[in-house]
Parts: sequence; C-alpha cells; structure tokens
Amino acid sequence: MECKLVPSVCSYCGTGCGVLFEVINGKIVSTLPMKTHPVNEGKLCIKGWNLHEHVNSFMRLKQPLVKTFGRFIKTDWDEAIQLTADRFREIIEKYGPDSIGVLVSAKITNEENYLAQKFARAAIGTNNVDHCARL
Amino acid sequence: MDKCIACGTCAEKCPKKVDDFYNARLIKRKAIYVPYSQTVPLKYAIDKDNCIYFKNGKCRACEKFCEAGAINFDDQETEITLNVGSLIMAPGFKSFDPSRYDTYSYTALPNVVTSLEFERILSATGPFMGHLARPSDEKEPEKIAWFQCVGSRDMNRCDNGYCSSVCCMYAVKQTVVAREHSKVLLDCSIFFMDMRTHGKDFDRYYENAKKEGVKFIRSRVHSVEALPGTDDLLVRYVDDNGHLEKETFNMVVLSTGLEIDENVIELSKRLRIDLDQYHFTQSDSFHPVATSVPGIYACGAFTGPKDIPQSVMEASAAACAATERLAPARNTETRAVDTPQERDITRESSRIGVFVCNCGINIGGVVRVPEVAEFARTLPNVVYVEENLFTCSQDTQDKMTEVIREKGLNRVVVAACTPRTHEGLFQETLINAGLNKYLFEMANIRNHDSWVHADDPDAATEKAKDLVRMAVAKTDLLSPLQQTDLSITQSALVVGGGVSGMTAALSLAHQGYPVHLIEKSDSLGGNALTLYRAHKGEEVATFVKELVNELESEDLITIHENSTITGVDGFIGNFKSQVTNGVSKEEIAHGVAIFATGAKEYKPDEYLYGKHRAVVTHSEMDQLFQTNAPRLIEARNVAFIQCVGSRNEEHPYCSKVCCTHTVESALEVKRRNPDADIYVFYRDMRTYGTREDLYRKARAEGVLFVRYSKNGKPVVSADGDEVKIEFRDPILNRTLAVQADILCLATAIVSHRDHAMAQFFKVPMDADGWFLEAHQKLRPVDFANDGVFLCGMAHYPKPIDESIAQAQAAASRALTVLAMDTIRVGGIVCSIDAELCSGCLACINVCPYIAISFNDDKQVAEVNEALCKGCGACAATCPSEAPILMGFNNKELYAQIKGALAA
Amino acid sequence: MNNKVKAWLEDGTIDVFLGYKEVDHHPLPYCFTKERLDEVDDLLLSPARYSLEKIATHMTDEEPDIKIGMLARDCNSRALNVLYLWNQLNPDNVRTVNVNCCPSRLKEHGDCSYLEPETVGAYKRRVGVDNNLALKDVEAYDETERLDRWMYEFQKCIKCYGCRNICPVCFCKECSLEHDELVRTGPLLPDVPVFHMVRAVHMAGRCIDCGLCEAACPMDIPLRLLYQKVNQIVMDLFDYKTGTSVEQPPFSILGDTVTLEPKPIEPLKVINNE
Amino acid sequence: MTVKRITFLQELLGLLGLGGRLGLSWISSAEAQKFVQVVTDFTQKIKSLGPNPLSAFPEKRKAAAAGLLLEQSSVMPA
Repeated sequence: MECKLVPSVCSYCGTGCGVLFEVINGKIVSTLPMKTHPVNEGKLCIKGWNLHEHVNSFMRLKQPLVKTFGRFIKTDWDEAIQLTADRFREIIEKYGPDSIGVLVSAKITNEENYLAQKFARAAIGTNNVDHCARL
Repeated sequence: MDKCIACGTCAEKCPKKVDDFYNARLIKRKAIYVPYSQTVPLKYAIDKDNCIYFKNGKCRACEKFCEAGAINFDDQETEITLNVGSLIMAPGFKSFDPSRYDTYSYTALPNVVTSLEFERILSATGPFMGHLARPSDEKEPEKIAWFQCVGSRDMNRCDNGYCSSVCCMYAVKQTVVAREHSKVLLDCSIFFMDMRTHGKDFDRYYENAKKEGVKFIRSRVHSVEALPGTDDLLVRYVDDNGHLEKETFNMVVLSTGLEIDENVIELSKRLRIDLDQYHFTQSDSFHPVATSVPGIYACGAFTGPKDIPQSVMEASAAACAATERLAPARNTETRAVDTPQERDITRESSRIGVFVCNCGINIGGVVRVPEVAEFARTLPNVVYVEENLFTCSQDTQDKMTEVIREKGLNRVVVAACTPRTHEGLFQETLINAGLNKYLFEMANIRNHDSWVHADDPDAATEKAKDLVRMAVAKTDLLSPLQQTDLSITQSALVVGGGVSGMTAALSLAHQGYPVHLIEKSDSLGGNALTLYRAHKGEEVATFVKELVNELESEDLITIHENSTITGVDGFIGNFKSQVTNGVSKEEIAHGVAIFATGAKEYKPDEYLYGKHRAVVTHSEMDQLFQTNAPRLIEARNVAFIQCVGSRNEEHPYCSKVCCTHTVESALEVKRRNPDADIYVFYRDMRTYGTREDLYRKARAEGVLFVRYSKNGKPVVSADGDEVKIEFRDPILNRTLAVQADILCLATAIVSHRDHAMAQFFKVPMDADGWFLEAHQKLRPVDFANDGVFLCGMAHYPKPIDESIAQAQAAASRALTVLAMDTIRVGGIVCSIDAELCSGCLACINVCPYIAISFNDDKQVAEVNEALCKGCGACAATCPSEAPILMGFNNKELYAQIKGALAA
Repeated sequence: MNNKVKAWLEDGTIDVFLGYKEVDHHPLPYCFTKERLDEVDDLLLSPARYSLEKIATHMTDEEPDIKIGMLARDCNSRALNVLYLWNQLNPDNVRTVNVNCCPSRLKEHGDCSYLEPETVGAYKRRVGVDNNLALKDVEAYDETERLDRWMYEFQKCIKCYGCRNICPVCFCKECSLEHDELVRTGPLLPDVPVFHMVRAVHMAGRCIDCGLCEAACPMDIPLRLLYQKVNQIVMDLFDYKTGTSVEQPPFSILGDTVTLEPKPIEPLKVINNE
Repeated sequence: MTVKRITFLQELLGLLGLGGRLGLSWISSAEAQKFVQVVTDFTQKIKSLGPNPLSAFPEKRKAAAAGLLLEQSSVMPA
C-alpha cells in the first residue's frame, strides 16, 4: 500500500487554490482543499473539488489524433506536429498570421502559458492570444 | 348479482326503513341492503319480508335507479346438492338474551345494553360512527358499568353452567377502547366474580387496565333501576365486605355469554351429532375437532365457548382433520387456466391506453368524465382513451382485451375506483391480452374524488385530471416485472416430540408428506408423560402410548431422538437444517418447519418446596395418582395453592392450566379418599368453558376455596410431617390456619427460552419467552417468517386438547405450503443495485422480513425474492437509493409527484 | 507517541499509520510506513484538521484487509465509530493514537476551538444566520424570519459539493444529491432548499459535528447549525447520540422489536412551531 | 419507525420556518369520518399558512441581486 498526499495548485483558474491530491497505489483518488494554503484556506469550488476526475477520465486524450475523412485516427507525435506545422504555414500564407488565434488553458503551467504566447507572437506572428481563465 | 357493483344507489333510493339487526337494532337500514360492510361478495340484496314491492306489488324504485341493471325481482331460492368427503360445522354462537334477568331491566331501560350492542356503539361503522354515545339521548356517557357472567356460570336463571371464556377479556377491552373513544376520562367499573384473563398477554392487559384506573369490583350485582328524572341508572350491589352499596351510572353493559342457537341444535339432531348438556359438541380431549359422527368435524364456539385466536386455530385444525382422509384425492379436480403468451414490450416505446369509468353515476354524476377523457388524450404517450359506463363489467373487459391487441397498447391506466377491489380484475384482463400484469395503474377517481367532492363538480373534475396525470406519469415508466417459480421441498421438520409435535407430525404424514421429527430427549411424549388425566377424565398415558405407537409405525415419519438443531439455512419451501445427535451430523432438507418445543413446569423456591416432603407440584401430584401412593389415602388434609410463580413480577401471565388441574386433582383426591378435607387457596378461579362444571362439582363435594390476594399470600411452615398454612380469610377477615399432609403447588408453566432456535429460524420471542405468532388473533399458528409454524406450549401454556387443536392447525397451515409444487416469487419485490450499494447494512436492519442478507465477498446487500414482501422499508432507508422497489421505484414515484404538482 | 507508532509498524500491528508531517511548510496528512520508519520522528499533531478516516476508507477500498493506525482527535474517533457502525471500516483493523485536541472547550461534545467560526459581517448578521449563534438562538427567530434567514444562506450555495466531499461519514458510492430527479443537474442556485434538506436528512445518525463541512464551505453557510439540529432531533426521537452511541444505527427497526403487529403509536411531543 | 421519521422531518422543516406543512396520520379504511376530519383540518391548516413561501424565492433572489432584499425581507435592517 502506497498512499501519498501530494500538494499542488489548482489548474482551473488564476486564483491559485492550494489542493492536495490523495494518491493511493499510484492513482489519484480524490482532491482535498489545502487547509493551510493562504489563498483558499481550506475551501474549493466545484471544479477544484473534481480536479482528479480529468486525470482519470476515460475521455482523456493520451495520444494525438488526426481527423481524416471525418474520423479521428490515432497517430504519433512527429506526424501530428509536422501536420500541424504544415497546415499553419498554409493558412498563414493564404490568409495572413492574424487569421490564427491562440487560446491557452488553465490546465497547463504558467511557464507553458508563457511559451504559448511567445509561440503566438514570435512563431506565428499574431496578437490574438487569450486564456480560458482570464479573470 | 354479477351486475351489481355495490354503488349503493338502490339503498339510497329505497323508501322502506327497517331495523338494522346487525347494528343491534340501534339504527335503521333500508329494505335493500348489504348486511354489513365486510360482506363477501359486496352485493346488495332485497329483504323480501320488508320490501314494499313484494308486499304491495308497487314501488320498484331500486330498479328504476340502478344504472347497472342489476335488480332482479324474479330471483328464486335454489337448492344445491354438493358431494363432499367430509363436513365442517362452524355455526358459531348466539349472544345470550338477557331479557329474562328482570333485575337488570334490559328490556325496560334503553341505556342497559348487551356487550354486543356496545361493540356496535364503539364501531366506526356502527350506529354512532364510532362516537361513544348512549342510546337514550345519544349523549356521551361519563360513567359506565359492566356486569360479568350474564348468562354464564349461572344455573339459577338460565341453564348455562359453563363459563363463556371470553367475556372477562372483552369487557376489559371494551373499557380500554371506550376510554380511548371518550372525550372525558371515562369512569369504568367492571362487576365480576373471577377475572378470567387466561389468554396470551391477557393478564398483562388486565393489569394495565387496572393501572389505568378501570375499577374492578368483585361482586354480583343485585339490581338496576332507573334514576327518576334522568336516563341514568342506579345499581345496587353487595361489596366484598358484605355492605349493600348504591352507585349511579350513565350506562350499563351486560357482558352476555355465548350460547348455541336452537337452529344449530336442530341441525345437529338431523346430522345425528351428539351434543352435551349445554349443546356443545361431544368430543374427547384428544380429538378436539371431531364430532360423534365420523367425517363431520366442528370448530369455533360450537365445540365450546372460545375466543378468536382459539377459534381460528380450531378452524385450521378442523380443515386438517377433515382433509386427512381425503388426501389421496388432492388435486384430482383441479383445472388449469390457459393464458396467452406474454408480449415482449422492452423494445417498444410507451403506448398508454386510458380507460375512464363513469361507474354508473357514481363518478359520472359528479366528475365530468368526457372532459377528463379529453384531457387524458393530451398527456404524453397516451395513444388511446375510452370512456366507459362500467369499466369493470365483463363486456368492457372483453373489449379492453381487444383494444389492447388492436391498438398495440403496452401500458394501461384505468381511472375508476380502488385497486383494493379491482386491480386483480384488470390485471387479469392485461394477462388475457398478452401484457405483463404489472404494466397497469389505477387512478381512484371515485373513492378519492367523486365521493368526497360530490358537492363540487368543478373541483372534482380538476382533481380527476390530476389523478389521471399522476397515474399516466407513473405508468409511462413502468416496466414488466417477472415472477419465477421456485420448487418446494415437500417435507416438513417438526421440532419437539411432545403431544403437539407428534400430533402435527402424524397429521402431515396422514396427508401424505414425509416428516422429520426432532426430539432432544431419548423418548417421545414430553410433558404429557407426567400427566394423569385430561380434564374430561381421559387417561393421558394410554393416549400418549397409542400416539407413539402410531408414530413409530408410520413410514413417512423419521424420528430423530437425542437430537438438536445446530443451524438452519434457507427460506420457505427450501430450508436446510443441520441436525446432530451427538454422534453424527445430518443435513435435512425441508419445505416447512413446525415449532412444538413445549414448555416446562416451574420449580418454585417458596412455600417450602424442595424442603418439606409434604410439598409437591402438580406433576409430582399426578405421579402420586399414577402410582396410587398410600399418602393419598392416608391424608387427612390436602391443600392446593394457586398461582405459584404465575401472575407475579417474574411471570406476569396466567399459566392457564393450573386452576383446572387443581380442581381435577381435588376431585380425584376426594374420589380416592372421601374423608379428606381439601383446601384450595386461589386468586381467581379460572376454570373457563365447561371446566366450570368441575369447579362447581368440587364445591358441591365440599372442597373449600379460599381466596387470597397478591399481597396476602398464605404462609407455609413445617410442622412435623405436616405443613401449617396460615391465611387470611377474606369473609371473616381473620387469620386462620390449616394443617396439610399434602400441599400441592399449582406452579407456573415457563418457557425453555430457546434463543438459539429462535435465531435459527428468525422468529421472535416475547418478553415471557413465548414464541410470537404473526398475528395474535388472525394468524395464531403462523410466524411472520413464512414457512415456519408454531403449536403447543411453545406458544403459550395450554391444556392438552388445545395443544392438539393447535398442532393440527399448524399442520394445516404447513399443508398450504407443502401442497404446492412451487412457490411464486418476485413481482413487487425489492432488488438492490450492487453498483450503488455501499454496504452500510442499514437496509438489513430495517427489513422486517429478514429478506436482505449481506454478501461478504461482494460487500453488498442482496434481497431474497422469496422472503421480500415489497414493503419498501429498505428503499426508504437507503441514502444511496440502491434498493429498487419494483413497480414503485423512485423514478416512478418522483414522476407521480411531479405529475401531482404539474397543475 | 512516536515510539509507539514505530513499535506498531515494526511488529506488524499496523501496516500504515496516518498522521501529519510538514511538507513544503504546510502540515499535511501523511502516511507513514514500515519501510520509511525514521520518518515517524517527523510525526506531528497538525493544527489543521483533515479527515484521516476518510483517507483510511479510500485505502480499504483498495486493500480491504489493510491494518491502519491513525492519529485520532475526538472528532476523528466519533467519525470512526460511525464508520464502524455503517460497516465502512472494520474496527479490528484500526488502531488509534488518541490525541487531546487542546485547547478544547467541550471536547466531549465536539465543540472544540477549531469550531469557532470567524466573526461574521454586519450584513450577514442582519439577514442571514450567524455561524456563531447557538442553536436555540436560531430557533428563537419567528417563522418568517427563520425562513428568510435560512433561504438567504441556502441561496448563496454555489453547489460545490464541498460539504459532502469533505464529510468523513459520507461514503455512498453514488450520492442522492447527484440524482437528477432530486436535485436537478445544471441550475445554480441548486433547488433551494431541497439540496440542503436532502443532505440534512441523510446526516441523521451520521453527522458527528466535526464542523469540516462548514469550514470547507466557500459561502459560509452555517451548516453546522443545521446538522446540530439534525443531531438534536435524532437524540430526542431515537435516543441516539451519533458518534458516541456505538450500538445500532438509529434508523433500524431493531430498537423496537421486529414484529409485524401494529403497535400503538406513542404520542410524540408536539412540534414547537405548530 | 415512520412516526419517528416523519417527526424528524417535521422538526427539521420547523427549523427552516416551514413547520406545520407536513402531517402524518393513521386512518383505517373503516374510519371514513376520521379521514374526512384529518384531511379537512390539514387543508384548513395549509390554507391558513398561505401559499408555498418557497415559490416566492426566485423573485426574492432577483431582488437581492438588485440590492433590494433588505426591503423585501421581513428582517428589517438593524
């Protein structure tokens, strides 16, 4: 039996509530609010309470899919990234960089979010960047 | 008669008023009537002697108003010939007519009523709708007196020397019920000679009534007179101390005894049934339901005065005795019903048919039925609506069957009367149309609507719509429920090899079923082995010997002596019991079990018992008789003390058998030793029924009966070979003493308190250690746990004749299970969704039928369909809504509630 | 204490021990094991309370026979009693190190110092129910005032289910509060007051008045007061003190004798607001 | 059991100010008089208590959002 309580920060929005993941035998079974966390003081909203659910969700994407002939087909990362890059380039060439927008998620880290906006501005060349938890 | 739907219009319109005999002539009824509200079948009948049409040839009002066309003036009495193998006589009794007691002024004063009349006064369906009122002015009485033994224990003014057995208890009950009905604290007095509350839990009831303030006055009343200027009654009586007292009451109830009707005596003559001097059947103690004519059996008050539990037991006993010889013919005239194949509707979308009933004018006269039908059409998934005059009539049923087939209906709602009377009928129609019978729902727009809102048709119509909407909402979610047949092990296990157990075993074997008889000791016979004679004088030993012989020669009976049960699994029809005789173990499969584990004689530690040779118990006294001990012949004084260990704090019940046993023994001593002086110290002599004759005979032969009170017990001290008994004489009010060579203690009968057995078969035991039957009155030998039955002293102390009757009754009840090849389980039962069950055990704790068990492997609760009665207690308890009550599941009920609130 | 825990882990009395340990400057629940025995030296009594018994039930879901030791404050012990009773933990497999949760005013009644809610603001005091009030003060409000105040509180509910999630004695596999027929999915505010009433009813015979629900409520709904009322009624009606009565749960017919005889209905005390 | 459970709910509703709106009575099929009495009394009682106060609450909530709850509420500002 291995049971760990792993402190973390809720990834849903920008508030930054402290959470504890209850991990039993390597599986997250529950999320608890961190009592001593200065931000949430032991409270959570419904999204925070269910953080562990998207980790364990059977609907979670675990590898890239490509939509071909209207259906999603499993593929590998190299092909997926190559395909995406090719399509981006095509679109930029045809419609200009402002035709692309980047929407980032609260479920990734701050650093990843930074990278995402950098990617938008430097790699794509667009200012159309937004975040789902823009409070 | 088939057409009558008991709507009551005929009686409403009938112009002729007649005295209502059922309500003791306290009110009037009509010339067309139902004799009483519980009649089966519930149909109106014309009282030909009072009907205006039959007298004058005119009227026929009932015919005019009967929408069902059910009135038939040409109906004739017919004679039917039935060929039967045996006959059971259950003619009941007649309440004693107290008119001949002129001193009680029954005929002259309206407020002197008989107990049966008072019973009607208390009844909700009685003349005053259950309000306590006296006949003269219908005012509520504040003070009522009951006179006991009116027409019982009386050889002077009537020839009823017997005790009617039931009056003491019913009088106490009437005081308690009357006090519940009364708005003021009702003053109740019972004038009695001996309080005979000898039934199970009766003494407790009596003591409670005393504690609650009901007055018990030991006296025989002298007279009742009218108090001039009022409707009140002046009662004169002599109290315990010999003083003449006067007291005023608002009302007097005469506790009238039970008698056999002249017509019954007449009938018995025709059937050549021998009756005793009181016109009860002549039977010996060992064949309580037999009559002098082979093949004719009797039960109820015809065999002697008795109460409901005893009558119900005897009824089952008679059924058993009457069918024993007919067993080979069982099922030879059975016909099977043809039913069409059930249609599978699981893949069909809901197609609901709604049938709205006018019930003649019963509903249609108030509720605007066409409007309700129109409304029903607008409800979701309703594809067919029909309006009927009488939905329950046979032609409508046939049509309904057709419509279901034609329109492809898969769910049916009938908006009519109550499912209590009509659900079965409509379900039958569904079955005939090839639909599962649970795809049906009723909306009661009659009893709940048109009847109660007769003065407001608009509101009633709206309510009818609500009720229909609710029913449709639920019906939409109904799913077909399955019943399955479980096979039955057609053999019985009888626990206890006393007279009860042996009788039950033998009865079942005679009926053709194998029986395993478990006896813990090394011989059969039980308590009967110690007894000398039954109360009618028969030798017990001879009978037991014959019984054992018969038992041993019966091939179908396996006797397990020295054996005990160590575990029981299963349920009705499918029990498996582990039996061990100390050497080997055996598993017995059986379909039913009968408890006949008996009871034992209490061994007291008072009155020098065990310390002085002169002091014996009843069973020891019987040994003296059997061995014809010289002590008996030599004794100069023999004394008996009653209620030793009974009716006290430790055993707050009456042991029932001891008073009779004492009187019998006193007479036996007199027979052998006429010169002996005999003293009986008693609290109440409870020689009920015809046992009263023995009491009277004992007094006639000079046996002295001295009453003592619970707090003034006789004091016994040793005096050489004799004992000295000091006692307070209630009449002289002085302390006296007698010497006795033999002092017989009438000790209590006490329970074995076999908790293990109770647990094995999951049956309850009451505070006194008696096994608790399913219903004290109506199911006296059944347990709440199906397939387990009870008889003999394990139930309560009782004499040998009552034990035998109860044993036959238990066999009879067991037979109702054994005679089936299968039992049908399922339908409206619970099923626990294992996905939702968190194994908290709450449902198991609340299940009154012990139908839920815990599966340790899966850590979930599981329902046994054979035991589940569909009460829903588990579903109400479970916080996770894991138990699903079929036909009443949460979704269906929520839908119904939403339907109710949708208006 | 530490030595006792070490000894238990070593001799196999327990397989794991649930206590607290400081991680990243936060006192957090921690599961000590035989393999890392010296960590037991860091075992501490946290000023923050977590429901260790709830973690224990999650562990037994995985390994039913695991032997668990844990730190037990009075509220933890009461929760354990309830969980034993409802067959969610096996008392034979649980060992506790009882700790006195000082400073504690009325330890026996669970009214410990953790359960003193922060002083509420003027607005709430005016229109809502002050979390610091005693039950009798709340009951003293008149009928309409009571309704208004409670509905004000319930209407704040953001339906986070935190009260249920944190509750040490909520163990149902599927919660009735998620049944669409009872509490509709979607709408916020939840069906007032059905959500809270259903939960209150389900707390009968379970709530051990630990106050974790109220502490976890982001909207400061005075849940403790509500469930205190539940406990009081359970006490009055069933003569059952949740968490300390260790016999049968109250909602069981066994308290009365199991018979199908109709029993006389004892007159119950008149409802105070009739 | 039922009587206890219902009393439980009655008490709980009482705390929330919804007392008196739940009743329980045992009436046998033979006690028509009692049935009429009980239902009439209860209907009367419910009528005297007025319409379901909960149905008014969505409006109250809207009012609260507009900062009007204080005026609407029977609880007047101190």
